[in-house]
Amino acid sequence: MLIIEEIVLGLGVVFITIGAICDLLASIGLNKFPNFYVRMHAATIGTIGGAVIPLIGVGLIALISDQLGTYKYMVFGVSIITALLIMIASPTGTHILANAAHKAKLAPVQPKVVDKLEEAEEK
Amino acid sequence: MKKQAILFTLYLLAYLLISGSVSLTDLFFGAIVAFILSIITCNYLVKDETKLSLTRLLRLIKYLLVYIFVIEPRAHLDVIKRIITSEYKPGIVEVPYYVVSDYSKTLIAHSITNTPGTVVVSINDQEKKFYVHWINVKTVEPLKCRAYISQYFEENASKIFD
Amino acid sequence: MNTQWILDIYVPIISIVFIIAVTLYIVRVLKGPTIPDMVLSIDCLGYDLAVFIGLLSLYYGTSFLIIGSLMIALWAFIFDVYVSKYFIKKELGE
Amino acid sequence: MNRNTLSGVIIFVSSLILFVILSYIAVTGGVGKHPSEEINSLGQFFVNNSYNVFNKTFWAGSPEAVTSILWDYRGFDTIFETTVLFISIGGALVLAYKKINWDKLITPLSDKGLTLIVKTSVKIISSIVVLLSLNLALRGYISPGGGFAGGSAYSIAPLLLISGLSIYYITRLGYKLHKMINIRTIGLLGLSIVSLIPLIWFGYILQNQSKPSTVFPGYPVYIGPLYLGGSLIYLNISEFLVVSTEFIIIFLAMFLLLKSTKGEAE
Amino acid sequence: MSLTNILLIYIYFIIFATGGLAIYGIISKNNLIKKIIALTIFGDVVNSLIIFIGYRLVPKPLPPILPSLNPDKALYKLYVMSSVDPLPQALVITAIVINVAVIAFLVFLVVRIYNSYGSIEYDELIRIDRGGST
Amino acid sequence: MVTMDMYPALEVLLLATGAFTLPLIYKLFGRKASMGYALLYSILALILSTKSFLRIYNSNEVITYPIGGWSPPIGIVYVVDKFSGLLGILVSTIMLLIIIYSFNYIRPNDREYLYYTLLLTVEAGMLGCIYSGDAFHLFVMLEVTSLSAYALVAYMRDRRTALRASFKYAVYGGLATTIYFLSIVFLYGSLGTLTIGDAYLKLSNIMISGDRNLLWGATVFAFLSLIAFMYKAAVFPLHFWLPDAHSEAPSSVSALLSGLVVNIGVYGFARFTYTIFHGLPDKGLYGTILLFMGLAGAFSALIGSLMMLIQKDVKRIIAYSTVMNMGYIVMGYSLGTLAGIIASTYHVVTHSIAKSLAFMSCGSLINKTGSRRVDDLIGAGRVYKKAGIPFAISLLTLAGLPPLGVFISEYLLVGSIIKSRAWLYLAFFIASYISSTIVYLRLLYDICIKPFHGEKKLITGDKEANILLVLIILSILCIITGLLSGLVLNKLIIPSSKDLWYYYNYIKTIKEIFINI
Repeated sequence: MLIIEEIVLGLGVVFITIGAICDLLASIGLNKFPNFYVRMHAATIGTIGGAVIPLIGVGLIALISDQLGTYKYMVFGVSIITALLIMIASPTGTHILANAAHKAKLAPVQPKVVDKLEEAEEK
Repeated sequence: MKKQAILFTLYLLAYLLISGSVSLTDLFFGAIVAFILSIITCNYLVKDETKLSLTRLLRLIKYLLVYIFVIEPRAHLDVIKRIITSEYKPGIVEVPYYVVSDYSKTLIAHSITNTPGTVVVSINDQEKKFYVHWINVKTVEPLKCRAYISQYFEENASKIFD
Repeated sequence: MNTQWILDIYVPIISIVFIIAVTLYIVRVLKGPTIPDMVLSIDCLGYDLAVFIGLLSLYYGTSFLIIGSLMIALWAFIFDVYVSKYFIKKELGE
Repeated sequence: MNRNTLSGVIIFVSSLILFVILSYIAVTGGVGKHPSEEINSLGQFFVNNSYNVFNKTFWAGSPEAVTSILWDYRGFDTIFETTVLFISIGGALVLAYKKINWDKLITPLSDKGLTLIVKTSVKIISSIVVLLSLNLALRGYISPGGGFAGGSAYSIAPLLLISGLSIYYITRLGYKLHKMINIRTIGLLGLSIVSLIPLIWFGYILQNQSKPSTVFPGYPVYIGPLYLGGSLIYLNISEFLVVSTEFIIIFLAMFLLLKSTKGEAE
Repeated sequence: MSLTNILLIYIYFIIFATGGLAIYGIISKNNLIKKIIALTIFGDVVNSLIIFIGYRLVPKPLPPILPSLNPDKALYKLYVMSSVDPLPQALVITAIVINVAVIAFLVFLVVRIYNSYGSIEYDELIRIDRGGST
Repeated sequence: MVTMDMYPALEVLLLATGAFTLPLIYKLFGRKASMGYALLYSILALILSTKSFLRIYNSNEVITYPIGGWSPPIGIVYVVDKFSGLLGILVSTIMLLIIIYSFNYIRPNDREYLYYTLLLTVEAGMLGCIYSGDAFHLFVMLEVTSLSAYALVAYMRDRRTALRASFKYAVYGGLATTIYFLSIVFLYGSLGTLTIGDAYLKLSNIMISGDRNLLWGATVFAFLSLIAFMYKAAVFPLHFWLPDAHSEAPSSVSALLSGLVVNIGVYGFARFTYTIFHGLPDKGLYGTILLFMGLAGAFSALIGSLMMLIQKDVKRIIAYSTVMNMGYIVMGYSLGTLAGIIASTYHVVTHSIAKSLAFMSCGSLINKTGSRRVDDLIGAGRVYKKAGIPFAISLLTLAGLPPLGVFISEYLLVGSIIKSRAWLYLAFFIASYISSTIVYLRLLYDICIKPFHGEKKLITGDKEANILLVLIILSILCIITGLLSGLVLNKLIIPSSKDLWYYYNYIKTIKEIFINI
């Protein structure tokens, strides 16, 4: 067992563990926070910390796995691509959802300190 | 021509990553697919090919590394703390920006949204400002908000894409 | 390197955490109270499932499940965009 | 209790009884001992032979057993499955077809669609989707996927563009109804031609690899170093063309249907 | 009765109960869209049933794809012994496409019906036809 | 291996190819060319099906063609015996006539090419159903047929009742075909095969192994598949879609649906009953299946004929008459005797011809007067003789007037019912026969004998040569099947029925090319 493989495996395991913890915390936050807009921040933890990071971990572990045979590069490649895709897709999704919710007034913004967007729209 | 070549390389790389092999068959089909796609999408994805350069790519990679390993963890820890303590001061603030190209705007917006604690709710292209939902409103002054939220992103984005 | 035995132990344990998270997301989906909340948690659920499929493909040692994770991530994104589009159009009265 | 509720209750109870009976029969072994450690002998045959390099009598030249069933062992089913989709589009066009002046509609582009951030991301993601779909279609005989999966994945790209930008944008990109119909015809003809070519060499309809009783040498599995998997790749590409264009036709026709009958009676 | 058997009974029962509900939905729901949704569910029920039949009860079942283009005997044997049944999957792909085609046509029909009747409740349609007025 | 064995499969594939390319032909060469193209393919289909029938007829053996060279049970096999061959000829002949009829009947507009595309696919689907020797392939072809039929019913999209009828037909049709797929699940689970001939062998093996559980699975397969075929054949209680769909479609499509598409359900029922379920070891169970279908057929005949009495719309009357005749046919097939099969097979043929003639001629009359109500059509047949006389012939045929086709088949049916001492069926038959004859004769009197009161809207011109040709051919066929019934019976019907009844031939041929896996 090469030392570099051990490092990669350890890194992968750590990444996946971080992902699991982030997911757990995000789901707690999603239940705990008062309104949609604040929950979005918890959801961001769930997607970046809870999906991108562990997917990179999966890719790293796949790279040194024997079981996958020659197809291990496929798992690596697709998980990296998926991670990148989520990096682009998830903020877009959150943004457009927030946009729609605010425009169509689907969710209350309360509690809030300030709402500049509403002020701008009222003008 | 340059943009085609760069897109071709990117597509071929992605094709091989998804296939997970570099056998001759995959190289052959990957090259065909990448060639066709690069011809079709070059005008649709790249507006100004003089901006494509290696330094910009290196900057992008550096930025991504810093973003993932420094900024993200900090923001994550901050919001995790808020989840546990239930301590928040949410609000939507204005954040002005000064970049020009679509890609840099998108990069900034994504960077803001991807850091937990800030989400871009809307963008006003005429007045050049984002409306950002911030979990902990420290100030409502637009310029100070920019300093807190998007200063670093914008500096990098203008270097990468503008 | 034979890492399979590590995965055989590690994946079931870590799966428990993921399943708890999924359960809590589902609680939010069912509780609502507004539609954006539901969509947001379904999103998280989708990205979570993508990771879960990745883990499963490591566990079973087959590469053919992983495309599913890409598809699910894509699906969650499309879901977002379409729901938002629907609400925005409704708001514009189009 | 009025008549509707009564009949509803009767239907509910009878369908439930029917399915309790069915599940009882299934549980007691009406569908064989499934699941068990053994699979059906017919299924086992396909597993054994689809890429049996040790004995090529029954092989299909593809390690992907599902694709080899779809396009080789039971290829006729798949061709007519494509026909079903074709008919469905025909029915949709019967209901929706109306000439529309696209050029008139293209002008107001900037106001349509979602915010700028979404537009840019959608452009990038849709090009990734196209790449992925082509990968699925072209590698359908090696890994999961195939023409249908690839084609339906491809259709996500215009779907995203429609939502993120607008339908006018994709028509400006070249997704026009008649063009799509023409490309679809190419794909469909591809299916027919690939299945008819063996007849020239006195083979069977839709024959893929050589058989003892015919002189047809079979579609090449390898050309030089390239692994092609017999006729599967041609069929997959044709099916990809057909399915992707048909989904786009569905979107465009739905748009036409919604637009054409809004307010104006024919 | 082992856990596997209980699970088996549970799965069969759930599948068929959903099927029964779907048939009920197709026949007695009044809303055309709901009918279509019930039809989709019924199709999915049958598909999952046949996929379930093709499952193989071994510790780590494989998808029916040989993981290498140049297999040695050992790998080939492992694959033959632990791959699930590919035929149901092929049948299901065909059936799914057919379902998609039927559903697409039905959706077009419903949009058209809504445009010309102004309603998608089946009773309402019959009432409008009998009344003769729009 | 270009032998005549491949003609059935080639025919189906070519028809599909024709449908695939027809939109392109329309785009490139216009409307006339696309119509000619459709005609070309239907003529080709007629030639191929006739040739393959002649081949079976002369060599007196069942022809099989494994698609892609995969013998059963691995791949799909096309098996054509005389029964399938006869139905194939019937389908391709009437389709050709319908296509010729449509040239003048369907108004030119921008979606006309879709109509011909759908006609070609519906023909491909029906021929595929008839020739296929594989239960799952039958499912696919059933769906090809049905989906084209749904779309054709909705062709007159500006009439909203057509849309509603199409929806009703389609949503329950989708349910029926999915139930058929469910039955295939049970077939695959219990017998482990998809080929029809092989299913018989496996079913017989169950008796040897004595596995009751698998037998139950096979029983579920039998009943579920029969339910699906009952829907397709519009047998009571699953006939509710037919009157709406058949009366709202354009008349040429009504002729297609009533004359041919319902026969697919009957074919499936006959094929499965006499080829697969004969292998059911439990003779009581086999009898139950026959009784189940027979009762359904008897009620279908009665309900259909009673509903005919109260209709005011001429197309609805003819549509309900289809329900009644399907009841007769199913009754005949479920007697379980050779005589019943002969009678029913003959009735399939005569009914198809007469029903297509009825719908097409009444379609022409409706086109002239612009209404489908019997009250508005009074005397129309007397004025427009070119359509009126064929309509009268078709009504007389359907009513069972002695020298005409349906009389012979109904006579045979009564004979076979009496021979097998099924007095209940006889009672149902007589009741429905009487009430339906009243309706036919009243309709004949109203439309073709009473004087015309309305004003002449259109003058029959030379443009309608096609329509006239088709009506004349069909009328002649009606008369031939009656007058030359001895010849037709001896040469065509009895050999085909024997092929269905003595199924060993079919099984033996499958066994010859069978691969042991």
